[in-house]
Amino acid sequence: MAGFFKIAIRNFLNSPTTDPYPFGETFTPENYRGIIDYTPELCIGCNTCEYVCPSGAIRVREKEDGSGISFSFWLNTCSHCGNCGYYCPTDAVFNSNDFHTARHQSEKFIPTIDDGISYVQCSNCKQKMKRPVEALLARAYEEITEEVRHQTSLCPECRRMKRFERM
Amino acid sequence: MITLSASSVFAYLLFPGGLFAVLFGLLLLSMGRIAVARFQGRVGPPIYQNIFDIIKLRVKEVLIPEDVTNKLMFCIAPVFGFVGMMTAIFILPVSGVYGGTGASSDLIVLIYLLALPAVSHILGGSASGSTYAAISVSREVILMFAYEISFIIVLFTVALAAGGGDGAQFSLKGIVDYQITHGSFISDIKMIPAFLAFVIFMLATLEVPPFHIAENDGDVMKGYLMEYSGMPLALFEITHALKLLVLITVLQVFFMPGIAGASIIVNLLWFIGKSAAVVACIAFIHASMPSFRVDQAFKFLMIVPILLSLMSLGMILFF
Amino acid sequence: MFSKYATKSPWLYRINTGSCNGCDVELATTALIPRFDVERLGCKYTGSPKHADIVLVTGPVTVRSENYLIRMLNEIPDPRVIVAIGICPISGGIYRDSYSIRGPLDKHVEVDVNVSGCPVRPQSILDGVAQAIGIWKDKIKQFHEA
Amino acid sequence: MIQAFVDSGNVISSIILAGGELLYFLVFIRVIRIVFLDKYRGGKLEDLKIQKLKLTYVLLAFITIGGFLPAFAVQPFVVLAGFMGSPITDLPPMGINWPLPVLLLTMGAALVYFIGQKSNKTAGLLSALVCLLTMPSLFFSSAGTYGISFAVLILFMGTLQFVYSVSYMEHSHKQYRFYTFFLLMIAGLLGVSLSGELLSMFFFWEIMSGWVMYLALSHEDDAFSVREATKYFTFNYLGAAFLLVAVAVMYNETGHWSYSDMAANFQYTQPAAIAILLLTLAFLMKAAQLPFRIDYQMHPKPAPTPISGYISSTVLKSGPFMMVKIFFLAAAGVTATTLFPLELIMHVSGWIGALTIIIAASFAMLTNSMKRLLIFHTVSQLGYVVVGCSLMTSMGLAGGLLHFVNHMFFKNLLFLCAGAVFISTGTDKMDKLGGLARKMPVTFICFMIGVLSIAGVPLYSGFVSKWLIYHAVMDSGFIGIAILALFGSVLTLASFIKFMHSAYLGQMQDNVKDAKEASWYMLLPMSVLAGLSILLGIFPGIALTPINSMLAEFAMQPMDITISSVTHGADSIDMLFIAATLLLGMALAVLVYVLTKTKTRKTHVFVCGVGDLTPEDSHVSSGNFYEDAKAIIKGSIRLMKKTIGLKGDYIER
Repeated sequence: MAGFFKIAIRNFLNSPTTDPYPFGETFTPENYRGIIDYTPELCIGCNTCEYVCPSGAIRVREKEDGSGISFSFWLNTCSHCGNCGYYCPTDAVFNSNDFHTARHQSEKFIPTIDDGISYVQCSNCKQKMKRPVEALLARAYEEITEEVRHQTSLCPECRRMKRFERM
Repeated sequence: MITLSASSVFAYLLFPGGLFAVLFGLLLLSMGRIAVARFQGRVGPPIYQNIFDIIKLRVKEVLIPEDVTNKLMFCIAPVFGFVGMMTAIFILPVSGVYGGTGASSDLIVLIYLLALPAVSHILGGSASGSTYAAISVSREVILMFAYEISFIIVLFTVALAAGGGDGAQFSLKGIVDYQITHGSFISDIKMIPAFLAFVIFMLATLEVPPFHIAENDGDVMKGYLMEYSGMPLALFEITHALKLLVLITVLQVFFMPGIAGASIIVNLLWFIGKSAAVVACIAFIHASMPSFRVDQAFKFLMIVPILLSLMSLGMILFF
Repeated sequence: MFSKYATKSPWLYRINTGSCNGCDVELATTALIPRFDVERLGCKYTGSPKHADIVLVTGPVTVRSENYLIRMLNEIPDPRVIVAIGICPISGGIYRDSYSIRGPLDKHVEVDVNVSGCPVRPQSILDGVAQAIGIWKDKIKQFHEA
Repeated sequence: MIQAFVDSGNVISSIILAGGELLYFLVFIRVIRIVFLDKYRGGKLEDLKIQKLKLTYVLLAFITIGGFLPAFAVQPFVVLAGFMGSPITDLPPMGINWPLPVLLLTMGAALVYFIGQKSNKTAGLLSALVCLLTMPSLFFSSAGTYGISFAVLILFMGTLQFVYSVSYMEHSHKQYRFYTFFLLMIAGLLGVSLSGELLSMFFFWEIMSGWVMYLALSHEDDAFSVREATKYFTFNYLGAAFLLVAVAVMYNETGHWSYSDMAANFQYTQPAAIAILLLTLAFLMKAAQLPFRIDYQMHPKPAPTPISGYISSTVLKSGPFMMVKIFFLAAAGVTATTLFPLELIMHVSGWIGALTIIIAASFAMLTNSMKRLLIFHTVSQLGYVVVGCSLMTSMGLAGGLLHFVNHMFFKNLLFLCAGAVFISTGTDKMDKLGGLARKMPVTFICFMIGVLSIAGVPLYSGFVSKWLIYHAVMDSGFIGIAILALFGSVLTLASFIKFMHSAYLGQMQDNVKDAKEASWYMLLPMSVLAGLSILLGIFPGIALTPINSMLAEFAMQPMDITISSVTHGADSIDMLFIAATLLLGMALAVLVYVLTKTKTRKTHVFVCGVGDLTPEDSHVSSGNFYEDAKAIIKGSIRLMKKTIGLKGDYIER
């Protein structure tokens, strides 16, 4: 019991260690997995994030008018596991530090992120295709030559045809 | 016949009686909560917290358990405790501020009035028909059975000591005047064990953690208050606050009724200061002590406070 | 009379409908450890549903706990706020399509605030409670007009 | 014969003679029990013709005449002895004078016996009428205010008891027999309170606690009640034997029967002290102090409730009633030198009273049967009366007598409530009851008033008398008795809470489902007694003014009281003032309730949402109340039994 008395007196003497959160800022560790963030420019629409998400919070679908791919994220079922951030090849999806997840009931069914990427026209056969992403190119080639740049503007079939002709 | 003079009605309803006592009791309770929080290193609620608890309960809906055996008893139970405590405050003299009613401000009346809150808990708990309440009623009565002995012995010790050797002095006013002239009992070595026994009794009656058994959140959750909500619960909270104030006043009447100055204001501040000190000590024990189980508390209460009070009774009688 | 001050003492009550106790541990820390003291807002954990004002529900309402939940929900006095803590009560979380849960909480009672996260961060619980106090204020007003 | 032995100076042989008489009685009661009272299992029996019984009737007449008019019966022998040469010189005048009310009651009893055979209602109401009518005849009797006020109470309680038993005895058989014996018992009690001489007091004492009570107690005629009634009857007979010897010695010492001349020439000799001791012992035994074998010392459990309620509240009071009379009779002739034995006897009886309070109340914590719990509480409350009366100070006596009166009301109230519960549910076990308050609200309210007044809560009658007793005990400096007495009230409250919760509140059990409220006949006496308990709580002056005149009669300094307050030296108490503050507080609380206009709603009892609990397993019954307190009490009983050589634990007899 004597131990408790010492602790109680020590607590009493130095000021309380309560974190003033609602009335002041609080400390958040930097790799805290809060609500996920999505940068469309980096996204290549590869669906890995939807595939790895255990609770199905992310949904990547073809836009109705076929003009691109829609990425929608529903916070209320995301378990902040960080799989999406980990498996995304181009880090388009990553976990931010934002922990403010309290929402009113009326906002329950509004998707937290409702974004998407649009298709790009192939310069050769004018067909819609996903546009290449710089990050991916950087990873594939040491240095990006004019040649590589030109190929990125072709759709996969045209690129295959061009490669075939070159052989 | 009864002398319902204006001063006694004023004393009952406003100054040391109703409004002042309820507000001061609630402030003392929330001060206790703040002190406990500070001992645990957290900030604790604002000072007016318990007052707003009462106001919030006024707004709530009142729920009556449907298989309550006696709806009338269920609603009347809180009133017993409240009434007992209001009368107790009315008859208790505050040294230098309020002289007590003189006519029936008597030790034996005090014993039975102090038992009324426990009776109201018991009636409320068993009338509500809930099993948890019944178990906590049985615990409450076992505790009452145990701590009442030491309270009685302490009471008789004080009565005898205040009697100054020729029989016992039962009127509270007499005890206060005796101590003012002969020096308060807290300074008298013979009365220290009785003081300790009385403090243990206070902790046990107020259900402060070493004896937080009848309403223990661990197993019986809210105990006898389980089925109460809304205004009856507010009455119970007010009774608890009044009981804290009554016990502190009784402690001061018995052991330290010293007067600080001549004017009422100075004495009142001195009274408030002493009460705050007592609440701080109670909070200190609250913050640093776990609760007993029922049988441990029963064994403890049957041995330690009784021996302490018998010791000081013996010392008073034979020296 | 003073009903506008009534919101200064919200009493919290925890209902665990089969949760993995992750959120319950977070609920415990918001009240008991000195760091996130919920008592600053005037809150206090109560032992009985009859004293509850803000009800914190965790867990995906498993089959076994469903009718217990229904009985307990009607034992809570009226101007009350239901807060769903963690993703399980809001949408069933990672157990969403499992055979053993009876759907999100708002199939059984109309929920007011959803605090998602698995587990919920204590600060977001404090957020949820602050929001709930706001909702509770107009509920008290409606309750007294009616 | 005992008188002769005492005359010749050796008291010991008179005690042996009384012992022999007791043994004879034991044998004879066994014969009566087997022949008359046990169930007859043989073939058909038909009664003898009236002519054959002529001789027995003549003998019967002669015996009864000898009993009623002893002087007339002894006369021929005196003449005969004269012839035989050893004239009997100073025969003690054996005349017994019958106070008028007692005569009226016995005639009333005979009346009820004959007329009452038609139906239970007529018998019950008739006997109630008889009690009521004898009340005015009290004013002609010569006994002092002490005797008359006790007599008024006896008759008042008797009428209430009979009105109650009209509907209680509805189901039982041959009620007229029960009413007759009950009336005869009341007549005996009346004789004890009104008689002026010791001998006629002893004569009525024998009637009161003799055969009449035995036959009334074993009214149910089943083996259990007959066996219990025999136990109680033998215990009473033992008490009466002590009394017989003491009465003989007292006559020998003072040469007179009547109290006044006895007090006049009462010298303190060694046998006189023994006589006072025996008298106190007999009266304490009648009041069942130190309840070690409660089934012997107190009226039996299976007896019908009206009579057990009446015995607990009124007949047992004859013990302390006579004890006070004898104390003051002896105190009148006391001198400084001889004060010590009387002081010692009173101090010891004070301690016996205090110990009884604790022992009886702790036994009450253990039992599970309603009636036995009430019996234990009767004994413990009588302990208060004994403590109060044995202090010999004016305040002590006032406190004791006020508790004497208060206890009469609230104890009878509690017994009547227990009887009402017994009739409507059929079981006396508290474990099987539960949630009665919903079906029998009025009985519950009366019961609550009884509980609060027995526990001594300020607004009710128990408080004032306890306050007086505590002050008196503290003034004469017996700290130990005061602590035990005050702690006794906590024990009483604890055991009554167990009774209240397991029988009336808590979950509704299914054997209580069809219980219906007690009939109008039962509720009237209950509510009258409840009203009286509250009235005496707020205005104790009503009972204290006659007590003051009694104090004056005993040459004590009366208390200065008003209708509602008692002042004693420095401290005083004003019950109306306390009642006013309490009611003001209640009004305040009700006002607070009324101000909040919120909706109310009915919900389930909170058992963590579980829906399928049956009432049995969710009701905390009296068996599982206070395990720890019961453990300590059982432990101390085991210890006490071990010290006196017995083994075993508390046996619920």
